[in-house]
Amino acid sequence: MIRVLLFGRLCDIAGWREIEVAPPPERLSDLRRRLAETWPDLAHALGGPGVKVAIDRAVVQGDMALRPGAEVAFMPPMSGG
Amino acid sequence: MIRVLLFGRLCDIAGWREIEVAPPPERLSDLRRRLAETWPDLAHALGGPGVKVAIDRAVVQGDMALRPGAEVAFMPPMSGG
Amino acid sequence: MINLTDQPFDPGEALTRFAAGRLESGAVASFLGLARGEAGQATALELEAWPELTTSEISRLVDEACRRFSLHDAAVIHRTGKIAPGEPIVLVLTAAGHRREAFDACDFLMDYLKSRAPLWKKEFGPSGARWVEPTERDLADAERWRQ
Amino acid sequence: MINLTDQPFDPGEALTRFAAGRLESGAVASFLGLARGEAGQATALELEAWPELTTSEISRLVDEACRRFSLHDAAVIHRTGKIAPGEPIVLVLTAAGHRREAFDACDFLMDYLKSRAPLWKKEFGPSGARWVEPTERDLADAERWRQ
Repeated sequence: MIRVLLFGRLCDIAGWREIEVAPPPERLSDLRRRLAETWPDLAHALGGPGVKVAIDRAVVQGDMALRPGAEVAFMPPMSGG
Repeated sequence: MIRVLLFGRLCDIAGWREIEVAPPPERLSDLRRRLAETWPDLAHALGGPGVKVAIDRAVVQGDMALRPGAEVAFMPPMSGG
Repeated sequence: MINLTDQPFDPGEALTRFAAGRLESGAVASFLGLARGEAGQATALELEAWPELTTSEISRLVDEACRRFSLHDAAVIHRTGKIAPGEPIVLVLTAAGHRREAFDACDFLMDYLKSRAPLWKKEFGPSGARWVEPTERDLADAERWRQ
Repeated sequence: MINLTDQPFDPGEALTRFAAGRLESGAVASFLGLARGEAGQATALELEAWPELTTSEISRLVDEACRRFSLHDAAVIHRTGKIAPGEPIVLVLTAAGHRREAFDACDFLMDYLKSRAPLWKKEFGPSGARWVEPTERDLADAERWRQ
């Protein structure tokens, strides 16, 4: 099982903030494909400019492997202050 | 009569903050000479770097004429804040 | 001190407390961000955080600012949740020996909070809601500090 | 609002009052200058003003800052007389639509107050008193704003 978290506009697009995906996809690209089957708009937005990915709370780049139980967060451009 | 005001370290050097000089000197250079007769240390300090002169609350440069009743202020380098 | 709060806060109380008893910090700079009404076009803001991460990320930024600008201290208070026009969103406080370091650190922290802290801002108005993203200027401002 | 006072003031109270009810100013920057103890080498400061002129000169500077940085508002509180280490000497507050203008105006006002406002600062210590004059850095900082 993989835990997926969305923030900002990504929640609005998906209609959820957090889900569990099982059986666990092996890589980030597998997870993206799996999400695209049910939420094509979300999958499109996840590929948009400035969307960062954090695995287990560390920002990563590229097609990382996912350990079972991993937490994957998709973060659109940040705008505090 | 001319009113003379001193600020900051100039007061400490002269030992006063305000005096009246009569009969009124005609020019700033006359006033400086008059002050030098009694307070040579002050006259020296008045010529030091960064000392500004205001006549009737407007900063002036050069050897200005003084109207009778004028207020002449000598201001060492400013340091607020 | 980092404080992420969903309650309104009094910026002045925080400034007075931050400045009290500092015998060697000649300089305290602060920046207070307020929610703008945009002449009625913004009726509220909503700030979303990732609580487990937002505080620690801001804390990391504050530590970096302290090192980089030789600060004596720094603090950030950041609102989350719904915020009405005129209410404080963020307060950054920096204390240093001299003003240049205090100013620069405050500026640096704001630029980073605007574009790199895990916070997402939604603006509500008469014609609906929109997510705010960093402007070109925000991104350019943050780039200034790249070493 | 310019306030020259020989009484201690609460900087936070001034900030909260300054920021209250601003529906269109997204940015409030402030700078608070505190008297430094210099590890026991400074036991007090004394700030001398020329009351008839100091307020009007600071007021002129504030007007210039408002024009130059498109400020919505600005305020300066400046202590005079004897000031103990840790006590506030000066508070500059600026309000603008966006942070760059608020920061720059605050910075500008401090640079000018340090070197061009009719105020004279004497520092008292265990080995006597000395008049403080603007440092090379203060003078260079003020030069940055020459247009």
